[in-house]
Amino acid sequence: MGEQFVLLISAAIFCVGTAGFVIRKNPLIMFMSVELMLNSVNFLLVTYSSFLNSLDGQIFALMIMAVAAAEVVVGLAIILTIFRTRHDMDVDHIDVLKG
Amino acid sequence: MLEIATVFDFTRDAVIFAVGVTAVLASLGVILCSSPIYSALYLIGHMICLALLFLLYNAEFLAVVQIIVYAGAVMILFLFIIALLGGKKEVQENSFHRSIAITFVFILLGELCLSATVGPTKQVQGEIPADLFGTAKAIGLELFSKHLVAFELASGLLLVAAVGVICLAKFSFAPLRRRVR
Amino acid sequence: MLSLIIFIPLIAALGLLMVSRENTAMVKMVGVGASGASLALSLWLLFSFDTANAEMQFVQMFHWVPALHINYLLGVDGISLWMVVLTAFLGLIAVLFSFTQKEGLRNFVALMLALEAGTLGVFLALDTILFYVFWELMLVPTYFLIGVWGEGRRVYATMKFVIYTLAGSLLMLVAILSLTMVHYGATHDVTFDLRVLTQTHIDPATQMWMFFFFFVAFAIKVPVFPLHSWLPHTYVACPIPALILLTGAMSKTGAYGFLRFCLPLFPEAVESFATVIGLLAATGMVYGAWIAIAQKDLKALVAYSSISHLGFIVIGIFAHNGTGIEGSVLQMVNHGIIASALFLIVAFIELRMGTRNLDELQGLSKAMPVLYGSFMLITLAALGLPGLNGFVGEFMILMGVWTSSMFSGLSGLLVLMGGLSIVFASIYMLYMFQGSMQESPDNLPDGLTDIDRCEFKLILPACLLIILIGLYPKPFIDRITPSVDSLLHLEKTVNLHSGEESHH
Amino acid sequence: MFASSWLILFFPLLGFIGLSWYGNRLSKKLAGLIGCGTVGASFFMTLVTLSNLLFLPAEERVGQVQTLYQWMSAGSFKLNLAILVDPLSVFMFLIVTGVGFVIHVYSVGYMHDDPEYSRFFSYLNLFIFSMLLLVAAADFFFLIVGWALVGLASYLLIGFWREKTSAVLAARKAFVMNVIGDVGMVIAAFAIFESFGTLNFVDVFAAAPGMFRPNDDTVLLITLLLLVGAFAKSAQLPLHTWLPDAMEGPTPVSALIHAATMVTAGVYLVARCHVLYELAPYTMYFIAGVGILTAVFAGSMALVQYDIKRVIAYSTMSQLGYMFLAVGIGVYSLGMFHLMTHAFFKALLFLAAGSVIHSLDGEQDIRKMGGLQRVMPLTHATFLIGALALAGFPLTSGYFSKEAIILSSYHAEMGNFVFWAIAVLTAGMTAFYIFRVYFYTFVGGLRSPGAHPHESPMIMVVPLAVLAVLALLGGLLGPWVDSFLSPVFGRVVEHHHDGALETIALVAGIGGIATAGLLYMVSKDRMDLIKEAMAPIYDLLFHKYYVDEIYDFLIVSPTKAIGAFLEQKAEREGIDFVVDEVGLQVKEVSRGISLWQSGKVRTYALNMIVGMVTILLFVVFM
Repeated sequence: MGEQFVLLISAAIFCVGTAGFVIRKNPLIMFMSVELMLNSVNFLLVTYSSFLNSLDGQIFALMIMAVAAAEVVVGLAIILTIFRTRHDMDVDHIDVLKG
Repeated sequence: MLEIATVFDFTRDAVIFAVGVTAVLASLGVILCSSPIYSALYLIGHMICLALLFLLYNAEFLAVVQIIVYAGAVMILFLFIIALLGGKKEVQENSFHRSIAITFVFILLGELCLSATVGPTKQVQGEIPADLFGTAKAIGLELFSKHLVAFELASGLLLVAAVGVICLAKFSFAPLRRRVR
Repeated sequence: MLSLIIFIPLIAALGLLMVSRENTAMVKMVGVGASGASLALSLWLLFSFDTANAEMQFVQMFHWVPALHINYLLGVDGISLWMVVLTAFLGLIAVLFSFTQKEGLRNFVALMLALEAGTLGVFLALDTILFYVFWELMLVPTYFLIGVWGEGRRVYATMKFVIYTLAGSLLMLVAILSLTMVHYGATHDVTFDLRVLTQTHIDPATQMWMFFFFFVAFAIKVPVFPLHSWLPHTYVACPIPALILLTGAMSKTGAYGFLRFCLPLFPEAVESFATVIGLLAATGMVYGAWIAIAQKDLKALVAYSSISHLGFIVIGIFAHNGTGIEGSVLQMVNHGIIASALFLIVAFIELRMGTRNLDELQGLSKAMPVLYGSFMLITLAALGLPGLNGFVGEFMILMGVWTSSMFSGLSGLLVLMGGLSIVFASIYMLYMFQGSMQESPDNLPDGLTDIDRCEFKLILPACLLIILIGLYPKPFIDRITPSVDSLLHLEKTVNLHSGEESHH
Repeated sequence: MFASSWLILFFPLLGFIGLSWYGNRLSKKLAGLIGCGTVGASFFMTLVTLSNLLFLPAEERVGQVQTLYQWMSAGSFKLNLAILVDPLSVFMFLIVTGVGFVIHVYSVGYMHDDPEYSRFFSYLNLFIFSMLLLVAAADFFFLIVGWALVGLASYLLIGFWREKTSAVLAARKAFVMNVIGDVGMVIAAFAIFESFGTLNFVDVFAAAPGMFRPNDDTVLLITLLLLVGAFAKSAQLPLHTWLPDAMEGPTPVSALIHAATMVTAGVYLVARCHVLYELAPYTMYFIAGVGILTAVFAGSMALVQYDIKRVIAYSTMSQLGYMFLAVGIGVYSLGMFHLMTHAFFKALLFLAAGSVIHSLDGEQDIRKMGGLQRVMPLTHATFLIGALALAGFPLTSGYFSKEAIILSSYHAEMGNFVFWAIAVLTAGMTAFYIFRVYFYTFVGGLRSPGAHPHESPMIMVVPLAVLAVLALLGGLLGPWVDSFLSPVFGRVVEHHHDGALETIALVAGIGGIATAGLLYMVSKDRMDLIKEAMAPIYDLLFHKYYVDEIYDFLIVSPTKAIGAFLEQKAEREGIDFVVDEVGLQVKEVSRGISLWQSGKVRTYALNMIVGMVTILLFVVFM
């Protein structure tokens, strides 16, 4: 399949991730949506690395994975901590930064 | 590889198409399920699809990493947390916010698709031998020569993340109170 | 040499932070040593200064940011010479007087030294960026000096002062950068060297807004009439030692900026704005004096009188002729001496009586004859008595205004306003002097003592200078004259043609 | 030849510095000696200079400028510290140092009990120095310097008793009034510099006739501005209110400054600048008019006052009016002559009054005096001589000078009948009020039972005697003054003889004396009747035409009120408020913006998406 298809798939996954992040209230699912977005970008990087015959894309994807892993770990820990203190899983209720 | 993109190969295209569509559907599953546990399972499916796609696009090493890191480590972590916090179903209401969000996401999708049709990108001649492309060796060579600093930084990042998590999880916090003006 | 004058106090300020808080003897020694060394060097500068030479002297240059051609460039001419000497002189007095500070002496002295260094830097810098750096450097110590050691509504005053000054100086930064851009457009040569930039031809429309930006920055610092509202609050809140530097030296940076930047860089703009500025300055003169009449707080009274006197300096500068500008420079020195001496006296009175309110003071002369004498001398100088220094400056300024061609027929009015403010000056200064010193001494507290030897030594140099400048101003003015002449006859030679071509 | 003339100024300055620095450590005797000695030395130097000048032929006696050093040079403005020695300045030197010396000697006795004896003498010396600087100045700048310094000395001496509130207020009033005059002079100096490019008397007066036509705007402006200073210093209308109040100072001060020397500076100034004034005949008329008005105005106020010093002070104003009348109608040397005789007899009157006050322990109200001729015969005699001279009694000095002015006010080129009539009226008033004081004070019985009047010590009486001799015989110097000053004024005053006018003036003077004698000696009960009959006028005069109240109402109170108003409304609620409000509004707006910070993660995300979509719209479609 060509570049068009890859781009479409990637865009679709990215938009699904975005939509998930915005409409869901469960922080875990929001996190998963972020993973979706990251993965869509990873996918694009990998395919284009293949199209362009350059490994830079893959290296980049690898880095993203590393960052994503770190992010997930920290993020989940934060969610855990918040839950421990507030006993509430609705992100809309967590608005301490309100101006 | 260049030939792969140009030579017509029906079987491979069909597989890519099928796996790609499955990945999209799985991702839809992630966000539409009301229970986090199902979402997590759909996400695992999505990850595997992507790993397959990686394989199909000559990225064996990344495919493996995808399975191990994402579908393995990360998702297991998710499942643990879900198990810990309880997979409560959330109540979805059709709010103004929701409709706006969906509208904008669709516009975004449209725009992305439009930008995908902008035209052929300029091709760059790679310098890696074809037979080595995407293998762990190639990645390794690349990673430990050209991107050494980034690699080390990534390792530092992971270390920091590990320390941070320990800090976050170990100490208990007083309940947060609303800021008083 | 010039670097030493600036950096001895600055390094001493940093060094003081390593001295133990309790070691006041050491703190005093370092403070006096640094400001004294600075004064000694500036006096040496004064005597080795070539009077006939109008160029910048003792120029020092290092590359600072070579990529942008920003240089560390110092120099001194007849105008800045006196400002440097004045600042160093007041610096020593202020540091000496700050030893009366009870709390946080070490930090106080360090900040005073930093303030002195910043002010000296402003007067010596010839590179616009360096000038800007020192300009902002003055602000930081002032912020802490007022905010931490101040009195009354000190936080409000500090905020007001800092925001006011910053607003002006940011405008100035914009103008500084665009000035270099204009020069670059004409010569394809990046420079922040003021001596080069003054030669650049700038087309009049550009001059207008650049002048306006510079003007606002300096006018706030002076301050010129409608921009003065930070001054009373700040002066009333400011601890007196810092106030000596603030009023004596720092308020002169604005006027110095007019001379160093506005006049040589934007002659056309100066010409078209001079009438307005003259009116503003004259209004400020009368306004400040008029409000001073209604004051009861000695510090506030001197603060408002400063607004009035600084108006004289500004109007003299914008008279744009030799007499006026030289009078202004001389008056800057005079006001530095007089105002700081007045504040010293206010401090002496407050130390003894615990109040600065005129209604509660009466008949102090009985117990304090020495203070009475010096207070009288300084009062007379402040109200411009001929034969003392204040009159020389004011006479020359008003003479410059009268003969100036800048004020489009309003010279007479401006001089009349100046005359009115002199009359008012005599009223409020006599209110202040007679109200506190004379009349019945019946209600004096027991054990009231005259100023001691140390305090007398602080005030004595000011008294001597007041008389000296009044009797023989020639040596002071002689050093100013060549620089002012060259300032007035500056020619815009750099790329006049390319400047014109750009219109086509 | 006149190189040593500097010493005239130098001695009093030395005395001032020495006394003010070491004053407290000196014994009273030494301080008095220094105070008098310096002025005496100065007087001696004046005599030397005078003899030098008299040795010169008359046509060479013009404008010898002695330069000390270059004072400054700024732009086109160059100035030397220099003195001008010519007949006019030497004439003034003579009066200042001569009368000054006598009064110094008198002060030794008068101030003997004052704790701040040496401070008094240091101020007196400062005054002498400043006055000498004023008359010696060779240019307008140092004229102004001297002008302001005598103002300062006057301020210091009026407020000498600094613990007395009224003295402090009077000093402040005098100073502020004089500053107003100074400002006028300063502006005049600017105008002169603008027209002539120099401030030198010699150069200005040489260039002026060729530069202006009569009554040019500029020359009118210059002369009028100079007049502001002259009127303020010489207490002419409307700047006169400080002079009566200035009597708060010690009496020798009143004699020296507010009668004999400083207040005549205005006359000196007009005489000095006569070249300019002759180019401005309008201003001359103005001067003469203001002079004669002040004369009658002050004379009428003096009619009803009870403070002995105030009566003499108003009399001073009135006599200064005569002098201005004289210089206003162009008979300068007559003005200077009257200045001289006035210095003699007015100083005498003040000192005699001081002697009375001294012996009555500070009592100044003439209603509480009386019958002093018996206990103070010498003071009485000298006062009588002074009063006769002031009243213009024939053959006293005042007779010669005043009569000449009154005559000239009709006969001179610019004179007219109105001037003459008012001058005669004033002469009558003068005679009346001074003899009213005389009769109150010296004749009749003692009206203050508690007091023990006694004759003053010799050190006070001898100066009185010296001045009495001068007041009696000074009139003989008239022709000499005229010819001595003629090189300066360029001409000799022509003498008129008009029997009728002279007689009328004489009769007015003697009639005034007679009326006073009649009212206060012979029929005291009529006085109350007259008082009642003329009650409104009496009130008006007694309250000094309410000028102080009018000034207070029109100028002083509004000034203070506007000051307070500006502080409250313009400063606090105007500029300050606006500035603060800018800050507060910024704060308010930012608080409003901060509400966008909802704290909801999903809203932030949505905002990001909206932003991204918008940016992509640009990227894709543009």
